Amino acid sequence: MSLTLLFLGKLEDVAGAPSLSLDVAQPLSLSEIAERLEPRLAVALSAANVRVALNGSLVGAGGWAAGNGDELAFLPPVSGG
Amino acid sequence: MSLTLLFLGKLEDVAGAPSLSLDVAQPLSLSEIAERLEPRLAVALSAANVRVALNGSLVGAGGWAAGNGDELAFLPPVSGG
Amino acid sequence: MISDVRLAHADFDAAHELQRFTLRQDAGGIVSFLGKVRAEGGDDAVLALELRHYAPLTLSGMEMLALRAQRHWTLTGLLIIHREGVMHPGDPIVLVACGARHRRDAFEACDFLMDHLKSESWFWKREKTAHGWHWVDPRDQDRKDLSRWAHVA
Amino acid sequence: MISDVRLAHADFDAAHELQRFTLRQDAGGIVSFLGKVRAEGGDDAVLALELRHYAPLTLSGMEMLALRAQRHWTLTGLLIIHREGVMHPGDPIVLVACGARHRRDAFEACDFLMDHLKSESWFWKREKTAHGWHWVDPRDQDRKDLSRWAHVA
Repeated sequence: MSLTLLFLGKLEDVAGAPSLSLDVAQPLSLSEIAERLEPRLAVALSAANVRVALNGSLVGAGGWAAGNGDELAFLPPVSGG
Repeated sequence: MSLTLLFLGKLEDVAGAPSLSLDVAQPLSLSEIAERLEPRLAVALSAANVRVALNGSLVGAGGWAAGNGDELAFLPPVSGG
Repeated sequence: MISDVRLAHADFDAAHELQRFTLRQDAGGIVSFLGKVRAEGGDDAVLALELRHYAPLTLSGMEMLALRAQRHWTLTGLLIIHREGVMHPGDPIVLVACGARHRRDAFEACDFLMDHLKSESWFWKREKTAHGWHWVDPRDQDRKDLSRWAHVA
Repeated sequence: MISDVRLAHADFDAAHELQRFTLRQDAGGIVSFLGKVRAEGGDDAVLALELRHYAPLTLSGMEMLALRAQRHWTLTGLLIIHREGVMHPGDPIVLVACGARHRRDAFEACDFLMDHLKSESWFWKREKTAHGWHWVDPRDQDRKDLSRWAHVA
Protein backbone atom coordinates (compact mmCIF):
# COMPACT_ATOMS: atom_id res chain seq x y z
CA MET A 1 0.00 0.00 0.00
CA SER A 2 1.18 3.48 -0.86
CA LEU A 3 -0.21 6.93 -1.49
CA THR A 4 -1.39 7.30 -5.11
CA LEU A 5 -1.21 10.66 -6.83
CA LEU A 6 -3.32 11.13 -10.00
CA PHE A 7 -2.57 13.87 -12.52
CA LEU A 8 -5.36 14.95 -14.86
CA GLY A 9 -5.07 16.95 -18.07
CA LYS A 10 -1.86 18.91 -18.62
CA LEU A 11 -0.57 17.94 -15.19
CA GLU A 12 0.10 14.51 -16.65
CA ASP A 13 2.68 16.06 -18.97
CA VAL A 14 4.35 17.92 -16.11
CA ALA A 15 4.47 14.76 -13.99
CA GLY A 16 5.57 12.64 -16.95
CA ALA A 17 2.95 10.02 -16.08
CA PRO A 18 -0.78 9.86 -15.27
CA SER A 19 -0.05 8.67 -11.73
CA LEU A 20 2.70 8.23 -9.21
CA SER A 21 3.03 6.20 -6.01
CA LEU A 22 4.62 7.51 -2.83
CA ASP A 23 5.48 5.39 0.19
CA VAL A 24 4.87 7.56 3.17
CA ALA A 25 5.57 6.79 6.81
CA GLN A 26 2.54 8.71 8.02
CA PRO A 27 -0.32 10.79 6.55
CA LEU A 28 0.96 14.01 5.01
CA SER A 29 -0.49 17.45 4.29
CA LEU A 30 -0.48 18.90 0.78
CA SER A 31 2.65 20.95 1.39
CA GLU A 32 4.44 17.93 2.90
CA ILE A 33 3.53 15.91 -0.21
CA ALA A 34 4.73 18.74 -2.48
CA GLU A 35 8.13 18.66 -0.74
CA ARG A 36 8.55 15.06 -1.86
CA LEU A 37 8.03 15.94 -5.55
CA GLU A 38 10.16 17.58 -8.22
CA PRO A 39 10.00 21.36 -7.76
CA ARG A 40 8.45 21.90 -11.19
CA LEU A 41 5.63 19.45 -10.46
CA ALA A 42 5.14 20.80 -6.93
CA VAL A 43 4.66 24.32 -8.33
CA ALA A 44 2.21 23.12 -10.99
CA LEU A 45 0.11 21.22 -8.44
CA SER A 46 -0.02 24.26 -6.12
CA ALA A 47 -1.57 26.58 -8.72
CA ALA A 48 -4.71 28.32 -7.43
CA ASN A 49 -6.85 26.84 -10.22
CA VAL A 50 -5.93 23.22 -9.48
CA ARG A 51 -8.62 21.41 -7.45
CA VAL A 52 -7.76 18.45 -5.25
CA ALA A 53 -9.85 15.33 -4.61
CA LEU A 54 -9.05 12.92 -1.77
CA ASN A 55 -10.44 9.44 -2.34
CA GLY A 56 -12.99 10.80 -4.82
CA SER A 57 -14.18 13.86 -2.88
CA LEU A 58 -13.13 17.44 -3.49
CA VAL A 59 -11.15 18.92 -0.63
CA GLY A 60 -9.59 22.30 0.13
CA ALA A 61 -5.89 23.04 0.37
CA GLY A 62 -5.73 22.25 4.07
CA GLY A 63 -7.47 20.43 6.89
CA TRP A 64 -6.64 16.92 5.71
CA ALA A 65 -3.77 14.43 5.46
CA ALA A 66 -3.26 11.60 2.97
CA GLY A 67 -1.36 8.41 3.72
CA ASN A 68 -0.76 4.94 2.38
CA GLY A 69 -3.87 3.52 0.67
CA ASP A 70 -5.26 6.96 -0.14
CA GLU A 71 -5.75 8.40 -3.63
CA LEU A 72 -5.12 12.08 -4.21
CA ALA A 73 -6.19 13.52 -7.59
CA PHE A 74 -5.04 16.85 -9.00
CA LEU A 75 -7.66 18.45 -11.29
CA PRO A 76 -6.58 21.42 -13.43
CA PRO A 77 -9.16 23.63 -15.22
CA VAL A 78 -11.40 21.41 -17.36
CA SER A 79 -11.61 21.61 -21.16
CA GLY A 80 -14.40 19.23 -21.96
CA GLY A 81 -17.13 18.64 -24.52
CA MET B 1 -64.03 34.46 -64.84
CA SER B 2 -64.75 36.32 -61.64
CA LEU B 3 -62.89 37.95 -58.77
CA THR B 4 -61.89 35.35 -56.15
CA LEU B 5 -61.67 36.34 -52.49
CA LEU B 6 -59.70 34.00 -50.16
CA PHE B 7 -60.20 34.07 -46.38
CA LEU B 8 -57.45 32.66 -44.21
CA GLY B 9 -57.64 31.67 -40.55
CA LYS B 10 -60.55 33.02 -38.52
CA LEU B 11 -61.74 35.11 -41.45
CA GLU B 12 -63.00 31.87 -42.95
CA ASP B 13 -65.47 31.56 -40.07
CA VAL B 14 -66.65 35.15 -40.53
CA ALA B 15 -67.12 34.63 -44.27
CA GLY B 16 -68.71 31.21 -43.75
CA ALA B 17 -66.45 29.74 -46.45
CA PRO B 18 -62.73 29.67 -47.36
CA SER B 19 -63.41 31.59 -50.57
CA LEU B 20 -66.04 33.57 -52.41
CA SER B 21 -66.46 34.62 -56.03
CA LEU B 22 -67.65 38.05 -57.11
CA ASP B 23 -68.63 39.00 -60.66
CA VAL B 24 -67.50 42.54 -61.12
CA ALA B 25 -68.12 44.80 -64.10
CA GLN B 26 -64.73 46.54 -63.70
CA PRO B 27 -61.69 46.40 -61.39
CA LEU B 28 -62.57 47.58 -57.89
CA SER B 29 -60.67 49.11 -54.96
CA LEU B 30 -60.68 47.49 -51.51
CA SER B 31 -63.43 49.77 -50.22
CA GLU B 32 -65.56 49.14 -53.31
CA ILE B 33 -65.16 45.39 -52.78
CA ALA B 34 -66.05 45.76 -49.07
CA GLU B 35 -69.31 47.49 -50.08
CA ARG B 36 -70.34 44.34 -51.96
CA LEU B 37 -69.93 42.13 -48.86
CA GLU B 38 -71.95 41.57 -45.69
CA PRO B 39 -71.18 44.39 -43.26
CA ARG B 40 -69.78 41.99 -40.64
CA LEU B 41 -67.34 40.50 -43.13
CA ALA B 42 -66.45 43.91 -44.56
CA VAL B 43 -65.53 45.13 -41.07
CA ALA B 44 -63.43 42.02 -40.30
CA LEU B 45 -61.49 42.35 -43.58
CA SER B 46 -60.76 46.02 -42.91
CA ALA B 47 -59.04 45.43 -39.55
CA ALA B 48 -55.61 47.04 -39.36
CA ASN B 49 -53.89 43.71 -38.71
CA VAL B 50 -55.30 42.00 -41.81
CA ARG B 51 -52.80 41.90 -44.67
CA VAL B 52 -53.94 41.68 -48.29
CA ALA B 53 -52.31 39.78 -51.16
CA LEU B 54 -53.29 40.39 -54.78
CA ASN B 55 -52.45 37.46 -57.07
CA GLY B 56 -49.91 36.18 -54.54
CA SER B 57 -48.16 39.44 -53.70
CA LEU B 58 -48.68 41.52 -50.58
CA VAL B 59 -50.24 44.92 -51.31
CA GLY B 60 -51.22 47.91 -49.22
CA ALA B 61 -54.76 49.15 -48.56
CA GLY B 62 -54.81 51.37 -51.66
CA GLY B 63 -53.16 51.96 -55.00
CA TRP B 64 -54.58 48.90 -56.75
CA ALA B 65 -57.80 47.49 -58.20
CA ALA B 66 -58.89 43.88 -58.55
CA GLY B 67 -61.20 42.60 -61.27
CA ASN B 68 -62.41 39.39 -62.89
CA GLY B 69 -59.64 36.75 -62.98
CA ASP B 70 -57.81 38.22 -60.01
CA GLU B 71 -57.32 36.54 -56.63
CA LEU B 72 -57.45 38.62 -53.48
CA ALA B 73 -56.37 36.94 -50.22
CA PHE B 74 -57.11 38.28 -46.74
CA LEU B 75 -54.44 37.25 -44.21
CA PRO B 76 -55.17 37.82 -40.50
CA PRO B 77 -52.40 37.55 -37.84
CA VAL B 78 -50.68 34.20 -38.19
CA SER B 79 -50.68 31.50 -35.50
CA GLY B 80 -48.33 28.91 -36.90
CA GLY B 81 -45.88 26.27 -35.78
CA MET C 1 -23.21 25.66 -46.56
CA ILE C 2 -26.23 23.38 -46.87
CA SER C 3 -29.63 25.07 -46.95
CA ASP C 4 -32.63 22.76 -47.07
CA VAL C 5 -36.01 24.49 -46.67
CA ARG C 6 -39.19 22.54 -47.27
CA LEU C 7 -42.94 22.77 -46.85
CA ALA C 8 -44.14 19.23 -46.09
CA HIS C 9 -47.60 18.23 -47.31
CA ALA C 10 -47.60 14.89 -45.49
CA ASP C 11 -46.13 13.28 -42.39
CA PHE C 12 -42.31 13.18 -42.33
CA ASP C 13 -39.71 11.20 -40.39
CA ALA C 14 -38.01 13.82 -38.25
CA ALA C 15 -35.35 11.48 -36.84
CA HIS C 16 -34.34 10.36 -40.33
CA GLU C 17 -34.27 13.91 -41.70
CA LEU C 18 -32.12 15.14 -38.81
CA GLN C 19 -29.70 12.25 -39.21
CA ARG C 20 -29.36 12.89 -42.95
CA PHE C 21 -28.79 16.60 -42.35
CA THR C 22 -26.16 15.86 -39.69
CA LEU C 23 -24.21 13.52 -41.96
CA ARG C 24 -24.17 16.01 -44.83
CA GLN C 25 -21.89 18.50 -43.08
CA ASP C 26 -18.77 18.78 -40.94
CA ALA C 27 -20.28 20.79 -38.10
CA GLY C 28 -18.78 20.87 -34.65
CA GLY C 29 -22.26 21.22 -33.23
CA ILE C 30 -25.83 20.81 -34.42
CA VAL C 31 -28.82 22.30 -32.60
CA SER C 32 -32.27 21.09 -33.53
CA PHE C 33 -35.83 21.89 -32.56
CA LEU C 34 -38.65 19.44 -33.15
CA GLY C 35 -42.22 20.59 -32.55
CA LYS C 36 -44.88 17.91 -32.27
CA VAL C 37 -48.64 17.77 -31.81
CA ARG C 38 -49.15 17.11 -28.11
CA ALA C 39 -51.36 14.29 -26.85
CA GLU C 40 -53.13 16.04 -23.99
CA GLY C 41 -55.82 14.30 -22.00
CA GLY C 42 -59.08 15.68 -20.67
CA ASP C 43 -62.04 17.43 -22.20
CA ASP C 44 -59.92 19.83 -24.22
CA ALA C 45 -57.75 17.06 -25.66
CA VAL C 46 -56.58 17.95 -29.16
CA LEU C 47 -57.74 15.22 -31.52
CA ALA C 48 -56.31 16.85 -34.60
CA LEU C 49 -54.50 19.99 -35.62
CA GLU C 50 -54.58 21.71 -38.99
CA LEU C 51 -52.16 24.23 -40.37
CA ARG C 52 -53.54 26.20 -43.27
CA HIS C 53 -51.17 28.32 -45.26
CA TYR C 54 -51.15 30.73 -48.18
CA ALA C 55 -49.20 28.93 -50.87
CA PRO C 56 -47.89 31.91 -52.88
CA LEU C 57 -46.13 33.30 -49.80
CA THR C 58 -45.41 30.37 -47.46
CA LEU C 59 -42.30 28.72 -48.87
CA SER C 60 -40.76 31.92 -50.21
CA GLY C 61 -41.21 33.47 -46.76
CA MET C 62 -39.45 30.51 -45.15
CA GLU C 63 -36.60 30.83 -47.67
CA MET C 64 -36.21 34.54 -46.94
CA LEU C 65 -36.05 33.73 -43.24
CA ALA C 66 -33.35 31.13 -43.87
CA LEU C 67 -31.32 33.74 -45.77
CA ARG C 68 -31.56 36.16 -42.86
CA ALA C 69 -30.20 33.50 -40.52
CA GLN C 70 -27.37 32.57 -42.89
CA ARG C 71 -26.33 36.20 -43.22
CA HIS C 72 -26.26 36.81 -39.47
CA TRP C 73 -24.68 33.61 -38.12
CA THR C 74 -21.81 31.47 -39.40
CA LEU C 75 -23.44 28.15 -40.18
CA THR C 76 -22.36 24.96 -41.89
CA GLY C 77 -25.95 23.96 -42.54
CA LEU C 78 -29.57 24.97 -42.05
CA LEU C 79 -32.67 22.77 -42.25
CA ILE C 80 -36.32 23.80 -42.04
CA ILE C 81 -39.17 21.36 -42.62
CA HIS C 82 -42.62 22.72 -41.81
CA ARG C 83 -45.85 20.77 -42.18
CA GLU C 84 -49.11 22.07 -43.54
CA GLY C 85 -52.41 20.16 -43.52
CA VAL C 86 -54.08 17.99 -40.90
CA MET C 87 -51.92 16.35 -38.20
CA HIS C 88 -52.59 14.11 -35.21
CA PRO C 89 -51.08 13.78 -31.72
CA GLY C 90 -47.43 12.76 -31.92
CA ASP C 91 -47.00 13.96 -35.52
CA PRO C 92 -44.10 16.34 -36.21
CA ILE C 93 -45.13 19.90 -37.07
CA VAL C 94 -41.77 21.55 -37.57
CA LEU C 95 -38.13 20.51 -37.59
CA VAL C 96 -35.39 23.13 -37.58
CA ALA C 97 -31.70 22.32 -37.36
CA CYS C 98 -28.58 24.48 -37.56
CA GLY C 99 -25.03 23.25 -37.79
CA ALA C 100 -22.08 25.46 -36.95
CA ARG C 101 -18.49 25.35 -35.92
CA HIS C 102 -19.33 27.23 -32.72
CA ARG C 103 -22.34 26.13 -30.75
CA ARG C 104 -23.59 29.63 -29.90
CA ASP C 105 -24.17 30.31 -33.62
CA ALA C 106 -26.18 27.11 -33.90
CA PHE C 107 -28.25 27.79 -30.77
CA GLU C 108 -29.07 31.37 -31.69
CA ALA C 109 -29.90 30.69 -35.32
CA CYS C 110 -32.21 27.81 -34.39
CA ASP C 111 -33.94 29.93 -31.73
CA PHE C 112 -34.31 32.83 -34.20
CA LEU C 113 -35.79 30.59 -36.88
CA MET C 114 -38.36 29.09 -34.50
CA ASP C 115 -39.48 32.47 -33.16
CA HIS C 116 -40.04 33.71 -36.69
CA LEU C 117 -41.67 30.56 -38.00
CA LYS C 118 -44.13 30.84 -35.12
CA SER C 119 -45.09 34.45 -35.56
CA GLU C 120 -44.10 35.64 -39.00
CA SER C 121 -44.69 32.73 -41.32
CA TRP C 122 -47.92 32.34 -43.24
CA PHE C 123 -49.56 29.60 -41.22
CA TRP C 124 -52.89 29.58 -39.44
CA LYS C 125 -53.60 26.87 -36.91
CA ARG C 126 -56.87 25.29 -35.91
CA GLU C 127 -57.46 22.48 -33.45
CA LYS C 128 -60.11 19.83 -33.22
CA THR C 129 -61.35 18.92 -29.74
CA ALA C 130 -64.51 17.15 -28.57
CA HIS C 131 -66.23 20.50 -29.19
CA GLY C 132 -65.22 20.59 -32.85
CA TRP C 133 -62.72 22.68 -34.81
CA HIS C 134 -61.63 26.12 -33.62
CA TRP C 135 -58.99 28.57 -34.77
CA VAL C 136 -56.07 29.21 -32.43
CA ASP C 137 -55.34 32.85 -31.60
CA PRO C 138 -51.81 34.21 -31.97
CA ARG C 139 -50.03 34.15 -28.59
CA ASP C 140 -48.74 37.36 -27.03
CA GLN C 141 -45.63 35.42 -26.01
CA ASP C 142 -44.87 34.66 -29.66
CA ARG C 143 -44.99 38.34 -30.53
CA LYS C 144 -42.78 39.15 -27.53
CA ASP C 145 -40.26 36.51 -28.59
CA LEU C 146 -39.80 38.33 -31.89
CA SER C 147 -38.62 41.51 -30.18
CA ARG C 148 -35.50 39.63 -29.06
CA TRP C 149 -34.18 39.70 -32.63
CA ALA C 150 -34.46 43.38 -33.51
CA HIS C 151 -30.67 43.42 -34.10
CA VAL C 152 -30.82 40.82 -36.90
CA ALA C 153 -31.03 42.46 -40.32
CA MET D 1 -40.30 13.71 -16.18
CA ILE D 2 -37.68 11.52 -17.87
CA SER D 3 -34.08 12.08 -16.79
CA ASP D 4 -31.47 10.03 -18.61
CA VAL D 5 -27.85 10.97 -17.83
CA ARG D 6 -25.05 8.74 -19.06
CA LEU D 7 -21.29 8.64 -19.43
CA ALA D 8 -20.57 6.70 -22.62
CA HIS D 9 -17.40 4.63 -22.76
CA ALA D 10 -17.76 3.75 -26.45
CA ASP D 11 -19.24 5.19 -29.63
CA PHE D 12 -23.02 5.74 -29.48
CA ASP D 13 -25.75 6.25 -32.07
CA ALA D 14 -26.90 9.82 -31.48
CA ALA D 15 -29.79 9.69 -33.97
CA HIS D 16 -31.18 6.54 -32.39
CA GLU D 17 -30.81 7.89 -28.85
CA LEU D 18 -32.56 11.14 -29.74
CA GLN D 19 -35.41 9.31 -31.43
CA ARG D 20 -35.90 7.02 -28.42
CA PHE D 21 -35.87 10.00 -26.07
CA THR D 22 -38.39 11.87 -28.24
CA LEU D 23 -40.81 8.95 -28.30
CA ARG D 24 -40.66 8.48 -24.52
CA GLN D 25 -42.44 11.75 -23.72
CA ASP D 26 -45.32 13.99 -24.75
CA ALA D 27 -43.35 17.18 -25.27
CA GLY D 28 -44.60 20.00 -27.44
CA GLY D 29 -41.00 20.76 -28.36
CA ILE D 30 -37.63 19.08 -28.11
CA VAL D 31 -34.34 20.95 -28.44
CA SER D 32 -31.17 18.95 -28.94
CA PHE D 33 -27.48 19.65 -29.21
CA LEU D 34 -25.10 17.18 -30.82
CA GLY D 35 -21.37 17.85 -30.62
CA LYS D 36 -19.12 15.89 -32.96
CA VAL D 37 -15.41 15.57 -33.62
CA ARG D 38 -14.76 17.79 -36.63
CA ALA D 39 -12.91 16.54 -39.70
CA GLU D 40 -10.71 19.52 -40.46
CA GLY D 41 -8.19 19.45 -43.22
CA GLY D 42 -4.67 20.83 -43.33
CA ASP D 43 -1.60 20.42 -41.21
CA ASP D 44 -3.46 20.83 -37.94
CA ALA D 45 -6.10 18.26 -38.87
CA VAL D 46 -7.36 16.46 -35.79
CA LEU D 47 -6.78 12.74 -36.29
CA ALA D 48 -8.16 11.75 -32.90
CA LEU D 49 -9.54 13.35 -29.79
CA GLU D 50 -9.43 11.99 -26.27
CA LEU D 51 -11.54 13.00 -23.33
CA ARG D 52 -10.08 11.96 -20.01
CA HIS D 53 -12.25 12.26 -16.94
CA TYR D 54 -12.11 11.72 -13.20
CA ALA D 55 -14.47 8.83 -12.59
CA PRO D 56 -15.46 9.53 -8.97
CA LEU D 57 -16.80 12.97 -9.89
CA THR D 58 -17.78 12.85 -13.58
CA LEU D 59 -21.19 11.20 -13.64
CA SER D 60 -22.32 12.56 -10.27
CA GLY D 61 -21.40 16.05 -11.49
CA MET D 62 -23.47 15.53 -14.65
CA GLU D 63 -26.40 14.33 -12.53
CA MET D 64 -26.20 17.39 -10.26
CA LEU D 65 -26.21 19.58 -13.35
CA ALA D 66 -29.32 17.80 -14.65
CA LEU D 67 -31.06 18.44 -11.32
CA ARG D 68 -30.27 22.15 -11.50
CA ALA D 69 -31.84 22.32 -14.96
CA GLN D 70 -34.93 20.38 -13.86
CA ARG D 71 -35.44 22.70 -10.90
CA HIS D 72 -35.16 25.86 -12.97
CA TRP D 73 -37.11 24.97 -16.12
CA THR D 74 -40.34 23.06 -16.65
CA LEU D 75 -39.29 20.04 -18.68
CA THR D 76 -40.93 16.83 -19.81
CA GLY D 77 -37.57 15.15 -20.33
CA LEU D 78 -33.83 15.64 -20.17
CA LEU D 79 -31.12 13.59 -21.86
CA ILE D 80 -27.35 13.86 -21.47
CA ILE D 81 -24.94 11.40 -23.06
CA HIS D 82 -21.27 12.38 -22.83
CA ARG D 83 -18.39 10.34 -24.24
CA GLU D 84 -15.08 9.71 -22.60
CA GLY D 85 -12.11 7.96 -24.21
CA VAL D 86 -10.62 8.21 -27.69
CA MET D 87 -12.79 9.44 -30.57
CA HIS D 88 -12.27 10.06 -34.28
CA PRO D 89 -13.57 12.65 -36.77
CA GLY D 90 -17.34 12.36 -37.14
CA ASP D 91 -17.83 10.57 -33.81
CA PRO D 92 -20.38 12.06 -31.41
CA ILE D 93 -18.90 13.63 -28.27
CA VAL D 94 -22.00 14.84 -26.49
CA LEU D 95 -25.75 14.69 -27.02
CA VAL D 96 -28.06 16.84 -24.91
CA ALA D 97 -31.81 17.03 -25.41
CA CYS D 98 -34.57 18.77 -23.47
CA GLY D 99 -38.29 18.31 -23.99
CA ALA D 100 -40.81 20.85 -22.73
CA ARG D 101 -44.32 22.07 -23.26
CA HIS D 102 -42.99 25.54 -24.10
CA ARG D 103 -40.06 25.80 -26.45
CA ARG D 104 -38.25 28.56 -24.52
CA ASP D 105 -37.81 26.19 -21.55
CA ALA D 106 -36.33 23.56 -23.84
CA PHE D 107 -33.97 26.00 -25.59
CA GLU D 108 -32.68 27.58 -22.40
CA ALA D 109 -32.22 24.32 -20.49
CA CYS D 110 -30.29 22.76 -23.40
CA ASP D 111 -28.10 25.86 -23.75
CA PHE D 112 -27.46 25.91 -19.97
CA LEU D 113 -26.51 22.23 -19.92
CA MET D 114 -24.05 22.61 -22.80
CA ASP D 115 -22.36 25.67 -21.30
CA HIS D 116 -21.84 23.79 -18.03
CA LEU D 117 -20.79 20.49 -19.59
CA LYS D 118 -18.12 22.45 -21.48
CA SER D 119 -16.67 24.36 -18.58
CA GLU D 120 -17.72 22.75 -15.31
CA SER D 121 -17.72 19.01 -15.95
CA TRP D 122 -14.72 16.88 -15.13
CA PHE D 123 -13.36 16.31 -18.62
CA TRP D 124 -9.97 17.10 -20.06
CA LYS D 125 -9.51 17.08 -23.80
CA ARG D 126 -6.45 16.27 -25.86
CA GLU D 127 -6.10 16.15 -29.61
CA LYS D 128 -3.87 14.16 -31.90
CA THR D 129 -2.54 15.93 -34.99
CA ALA D 130 0.39 15.15 -37.28
CA HIS D 131 2.53 16.66 -34.52
CA GLY D 132 1.32 14.18 -31.90
CA TRP D 133 -0.98 14.51 -28.89
CA HIS D 134 -1.47 17.80 -27.09
CA TRP D 135 -3.79 18.98 -24.33
CA VAL D 136 -6.42 21.55 -25.25
CA ASP D 137 -6.54 24.67 -23.09
CA PRO D 138 -9.84 25.84 -21.61
CA ARG D 139 -11.37 28.53 -23.83
CA ASP D 140 -12.07 32.00 -22.44
CA GLN D 141 -15.35 31.93 -24.35
CA ASP D 142 -16.46 28.88 -22.40
CA ARG D 143 -15.88 30.66 -19.12
CA LYS D 144 -17.73 33.73 -20.40
CA ASP D 145 -20.68 31.57 -21.46
CA LEU D 146 -21.08 30.43 -17.86
CA SER D 147 -21.65 33.95 -16.60
CA ARG D 148 -24.93 34.01 -18.54
CA TRP D 149 -26.47 31.63 -15.97
CA ALA D 150 -25.70 33.38 -12.68
CA HIS D 151 -29.47 33.53 -12.00
CA VAL D 152 -29.89 29.73 -12.05
CA ALA D 153 -29.66 28.26 -8.55
